[in-house]
Amino acid sequence: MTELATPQYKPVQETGEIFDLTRFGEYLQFTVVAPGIAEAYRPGQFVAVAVGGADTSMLLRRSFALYGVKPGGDYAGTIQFVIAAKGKGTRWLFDRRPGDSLDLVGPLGVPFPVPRNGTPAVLVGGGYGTAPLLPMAELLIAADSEVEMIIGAATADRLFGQLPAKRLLGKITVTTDDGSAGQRGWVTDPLPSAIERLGAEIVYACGPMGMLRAVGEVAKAHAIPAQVAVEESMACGIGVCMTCVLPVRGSDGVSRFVRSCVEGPVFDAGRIRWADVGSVPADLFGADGN
Amino acid sequence: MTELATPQYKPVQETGEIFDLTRFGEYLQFTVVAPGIAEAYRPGQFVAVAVGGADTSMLLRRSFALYGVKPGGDYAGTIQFVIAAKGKGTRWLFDRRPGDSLDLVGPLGVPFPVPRNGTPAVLVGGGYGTAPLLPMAELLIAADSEVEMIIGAATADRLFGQLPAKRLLGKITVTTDDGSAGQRGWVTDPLPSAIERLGAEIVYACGPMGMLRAVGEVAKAHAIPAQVAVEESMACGIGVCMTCVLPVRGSDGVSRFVRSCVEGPVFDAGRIRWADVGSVPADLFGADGN
Amino acid sequence: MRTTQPTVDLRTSLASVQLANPVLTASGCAAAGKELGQFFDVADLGGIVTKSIMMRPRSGRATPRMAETPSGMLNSIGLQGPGIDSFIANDLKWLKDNGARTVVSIAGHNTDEFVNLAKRLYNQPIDLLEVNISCPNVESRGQVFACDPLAASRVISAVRRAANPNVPIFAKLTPDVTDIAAIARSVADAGADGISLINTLLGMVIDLDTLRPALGGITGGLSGPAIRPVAVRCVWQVHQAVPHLPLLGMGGIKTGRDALEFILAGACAVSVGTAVFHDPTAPMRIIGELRDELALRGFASLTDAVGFAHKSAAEQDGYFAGLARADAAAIAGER
Amino acid sequence: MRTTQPTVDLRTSLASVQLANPVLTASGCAAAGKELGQFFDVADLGGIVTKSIMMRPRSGRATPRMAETPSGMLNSIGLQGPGIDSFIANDLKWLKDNGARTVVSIAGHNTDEFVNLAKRLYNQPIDLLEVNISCPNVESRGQVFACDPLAASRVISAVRRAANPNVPIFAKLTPDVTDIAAIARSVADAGADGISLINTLLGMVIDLDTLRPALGGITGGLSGPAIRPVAVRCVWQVHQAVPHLPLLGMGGIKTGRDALEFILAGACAVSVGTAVFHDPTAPMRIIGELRDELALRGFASLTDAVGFAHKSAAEQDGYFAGLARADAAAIAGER
Ligand SMILES: Cc1cc2nc3c(=O)[nH]c(=O)nc-3n(C[C@H](O)[C@H](O)[C@H](O)COP(=O)(O)OP(=O)(O)OC[C@H]3O[C@@H](n4cnc5c(N)ncnc54)[C@H](O)[C@@H]3O)c2cc1C
Ligand SMILES: Cc1cc2nc3c(=O)[nH]c(=O)nc-3n(C[C@H](O)[C@H](O)[C@H](O)COP(=O)(O)OP(=O)(O)OC[C@H]3O[C@@H](n4cnc5c(N)ncnc54)[C@H](O)[C@@H]3O)c2cc1C
Ligand SMILES: Cc1cc2nc3c(=O)[nH]c(=O)nc-3n(C[C@H](O)[C@H](O)[C@H](O)COP(=O)(O)O)c2cc1C
Ligand SMILES: Cc1cc2nc3c(=O)[nH]c(=O)nc-3n(C[C@H](O)[C@H](O)[C@H](O)COP(=O)(O)O)c2cc1C
Ligand code: FES
Ligand code: FES
Repeated sequence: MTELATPQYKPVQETGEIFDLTRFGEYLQFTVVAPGIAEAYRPGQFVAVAVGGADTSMLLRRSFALYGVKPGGDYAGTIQFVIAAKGKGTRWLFDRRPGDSLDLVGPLGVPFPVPRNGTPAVLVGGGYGTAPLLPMAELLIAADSEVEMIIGAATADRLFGQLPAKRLLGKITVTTDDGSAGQRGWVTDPLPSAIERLGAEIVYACGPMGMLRAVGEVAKAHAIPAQVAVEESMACGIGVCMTCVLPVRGSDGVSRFVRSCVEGPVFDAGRIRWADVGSVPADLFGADGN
Repeated sequence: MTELATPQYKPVQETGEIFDLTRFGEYLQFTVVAPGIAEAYRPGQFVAVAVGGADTSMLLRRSFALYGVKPGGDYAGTIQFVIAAKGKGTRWLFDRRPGDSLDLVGPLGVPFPVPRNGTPAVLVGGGYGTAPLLPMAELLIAADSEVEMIIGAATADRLFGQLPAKRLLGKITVTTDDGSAGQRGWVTDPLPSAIERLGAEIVYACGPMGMLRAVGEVAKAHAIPAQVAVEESMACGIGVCMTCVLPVRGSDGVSRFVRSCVEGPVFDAGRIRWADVGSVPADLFGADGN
Repeated sequence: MRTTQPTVDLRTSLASVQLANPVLTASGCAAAGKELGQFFDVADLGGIVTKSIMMRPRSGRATPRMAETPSGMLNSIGLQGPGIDSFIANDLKWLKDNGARTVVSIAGHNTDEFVNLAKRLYNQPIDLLEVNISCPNVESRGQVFACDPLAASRVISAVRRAANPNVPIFAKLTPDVTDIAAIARSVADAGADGISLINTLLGMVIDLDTLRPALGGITGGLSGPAIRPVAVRCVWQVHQAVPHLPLLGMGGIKTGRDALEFILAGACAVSVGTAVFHDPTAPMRIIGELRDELALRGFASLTDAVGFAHKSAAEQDGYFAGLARADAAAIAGER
Repeated sequence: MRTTQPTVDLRTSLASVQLANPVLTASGCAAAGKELGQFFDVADLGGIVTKSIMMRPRSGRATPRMAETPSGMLNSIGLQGPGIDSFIANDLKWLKDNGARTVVSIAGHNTDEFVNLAKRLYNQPIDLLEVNISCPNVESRGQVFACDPLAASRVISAVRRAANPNVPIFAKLTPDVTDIAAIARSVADAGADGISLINTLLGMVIDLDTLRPALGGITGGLSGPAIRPVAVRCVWQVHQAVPHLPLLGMGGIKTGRDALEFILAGACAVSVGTAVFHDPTAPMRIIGELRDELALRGFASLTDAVGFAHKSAAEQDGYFAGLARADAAAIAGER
């Protein structure tokens, strides 16, 4: 799915033609020609998409985790992402047709950190959160890691990536809240035994905030790090507006509001002050300057 | 083109499918399924079209003179109108495709008054202003009137309706400012001789304000009325907002700001105080109440 | 939050006036109801708010009178109208004949004119008086009553004394002030029975063809969804400042969801203005949409939702828990 | 109006500061330039206006910090920032190293803090000081300096005395006042070398899922094209009130046409804010679009267009006739 080019780090703005649209359950998978983004991409990064067309009342771009890219070659490079219909912007995206153009900025954010070769890893995806984990799984496998994957969702309809994950890994664990696919329950139920079975040294996760927090706790209980890709409301996606901040403990022990668009979206779960998201804890750097 | 049903007078709001789109020079002709509007229509009336789709930043409908209708029968009734690309809303309309839906309100405004049978009449259209005159010509012919038609525009590209007008009347007079089609000059150049040749008792006109004013003067010089369809900026089109007013002298001799959407768009040119459009003349009813 | 609630009681009141539902038109955006009567039965609305009327006939401003702006529009009508006598003889009669709840908006150049209007309407069949002390379109911008707590309260107390005591009066405020809560308190003290807000924001567009202001009146009033966040903020602040006064909220309402924002912020009812230009049936549509949105969230009645966003999360939970208990008791009682 | 004009002189000035072109970023919408430097060379802009900086590090408000609104957005960042020392060491250094014209925006809780900021910046390589006396996001809403002519002039005169005399200071005003011309006059009298306007409008959104205000800060600042008509009106009014003062105009500028509206209304230069979130290269694009729009209308230079909409039709015609005569003379001279 992805062959990594030398990362270029700089995001670009480009207009890309929609090459393909495919429905998976409740999701719509976009494949868009965007060679600049495809070339620079690394797993964990995201793309910001303008919605609504000319004369729209929707001013802000919508962010989507990159599911993978096909860098240029005989064909122009393409990128993929997967969306759920939520509000006005994603509904507009659901109405697009192949051949339509999209205005894109990417790749954005810091990618998943890559461990030394051979590090065993468990990947945990919730809903469309599985999408960015699949290219990461490929990358890990290419780097001789043993990889297990757990994917979950509320219902079978909201699972994403079951087939490509199986094709990649042979076998995966699936959970749904209602038992409509895989085992009934949460992704954190089978996580401890997966970590133990594999002797995993790292966990990667993407999904709803509550899930990421729980995954982080399981990882902590096993004394291994969890790298999680978060989803915060973002006005700019490029680091200039300060809307997307999370309270994160730095390596100096000091907690700060950090921008999840440029210092994330991937964070060490152990550093996020989950209980304080949505408030200003008194010991936060600069809290007394307010 | 149009068979007049008993007028229903009430405007309706309906969502119509675009049945056909045809380019003529700089214009785009819409044929839209809208049986409610088609049934009530009479020549001179217009339709107000929502533009931009859901989540657009364009709040106001755009008004277009009805070019004609095909009332229901074996097929659902359709309406036609012709647009020029001007600003954001009409550009959006130029991007529509057959099968797309339009949100319409109509028919709006008062139609052209119909003279007693057999009244000879000259019709004068400027640019897309010819469109509403063609169904009026048909109606007059059906009522045994002798009809001449003069159509003009700045350039040949901006003429509308030459062919259907010729088919209807056999022979028409065409003028363009630059002589790129028909005779060089304005529609008012051949108008006096047409009136005289025909012994016309009435003139109908639609086009830019300057042209309507000039047509009114020629008619006045021949001591006959000119019924003209004006184009004022309209926020609502249904008579509730008071944005579309013109200073018009009433039959009581008193001049008032009247709404061109519901008391027009068709006016007796002799009653419009052309020189005072865009100002508040001191003798206007209520001017001293400001 | 409860997920099913088959019926929601939409009744509300503006001071002593009971309304069947909380959706009215906005002054200047529905004339006197007749034209909208082509699209629906005006008696089905919460009420019709008429275009602000003055003592004498008034031509209003020169054209152009409007400009479209992003998610909004500017208007500079300048209160064109037929004068109070013609209004009573024609418009008011039509509204009564057609069974509409009628809110009459009045505007004046000075306190006396407001008072005279209130007197002329003393014995007329009207339900509520909206006192437009805030129209930013009138030439004497410096004189806008609602920009000055003193001038505002002077008009309101004079109108309250002159008007029929059985008819509540609502002061209509402009958002173009430094402190809308202060203005609200002053009109409350002066005897306003409620407050309508917001009127348009003062705005301007330059015509890039003529290189001059696009409107005949140079500046105009900005309305439509663009101003909704300002309007919701004003309703929120005024509800906090005078929690006992009923508020008629407006500014950019296009859907039932928009209307619900105003209700939750503290409005007892809403006016739908500019949206009517886009969709003549908008007020009727919004009644149904609002009912559905309330039902979806488990509200038993519209009045329960008024000001709900001011409650703490615990108070909010308490409300829904109480409803659930009542339901359980009712079911137990039926058994 | 002339139809062809190959080149337009885009140079402009903000008081004593010469700018290569009139397009700057807006405070809080470009951080300190570095991130936008990924998309274009910041030295090519008229200038970078930095996020308002305060003396001490500041965490800002709780999330959620933004809500999208029709043609606009609300933000409640609460002036998160690193404090002046870190700003000078890192951000200012980067801007200098990268050759950007630098406008530093300062904000304070009280006059002293503003003064101390001006002193800390006395010897720093900055081109202009923008004094943000108008941020409506700071908790003490009642205290917003720019809402009170006296408080506003006190800060401005103190900053003017404390700041390097070679650095012009611009007062940044809020539109949330009853009379912006009065505030403008008072800061002009207090020694402001120019005025930046407008800051955001105070607004609010209710979250229909939580039934509570959508923003952590409850209210927030409304920006984007939705507010453009209000911003153009403010620039127009302030240009009339203090015609000798240079204005930096902003509020909803997305295109060169939008920028031209502000120039014609009286701004010498413009800031592009929220549009950057949609299109990171917007400021660069707008420079080119503005040049084309000016050329299309026959302007010889940007400065000729400043305040042009205030001229009568006859004065406007006189300008273009003069240019035509000059051209004819030049052609005659060449022969
Ligand atoms: C880094 C990142 C990666 C993401 N990856 C994906 C993905 O792969 N697939 C997918 O379906 N969604 C993803 N999301 C969430 C997606 O951005 C939102 O669902 C989407 O913005 C909602 O837009 P809307 O117009 O449908 O909703 P609206 O409610 O109309 O949005 C209004 C505003 O709120 C913002 N917003 C609303 N919900 C969210 C949310 N959950 N997260 C962030 N911003 C939000 C929107 O961007 C917009 O600015 C991601 C978000 C982030 C920040
Ligand atoms: C009764 C009537 C009949 C009309 N018939 C036709 C027709 O048959 N064919 C046709 O091409 N055009 C017709 N017009 C003009 C047409 O409505 C405008 O060209 C159109 O509204 C411009 O919209 P826009 O979005 O392209 O321009 P924009 O500049 O984006 O429009 C901005 C606003 O100004 C209004 N506006 C701009 N120009 C005009 C104008 N010339 N007249 C009225 N409002 C305007 C728009 O409706 C809109 O509200 C008619 C107008 C009226 C009032
Ligand atoms: C064309 C027009 C005319 C208006 N006339 C009046 C008026 O006469 N009296 C008044 O109090 N408000 C008037 N308003 C303001 C509206 O009643 C309402 O307060 C404002 O437009 C905000 O609501 P909206 O965004 O739903 O239109 C007018 C608004 C518009 C658009
Ligand atoms: C996210 C955000 C943060 C802002 N922060 C500041 C700030 O720190 N200081 C300031 O003076 N203005 C600030 N503003 C206001 C802008 O500088 C500008 O005045 C306003 O947004 C209007 O312009 P716009 O519509 O182009 O964004 C901020 C605006 C936004 C959207
Ligand atoms: S979204 Fe703007 S800083 Fe992160
Ligand atoms: S357009 Fe509203 S009254 Fe005519």
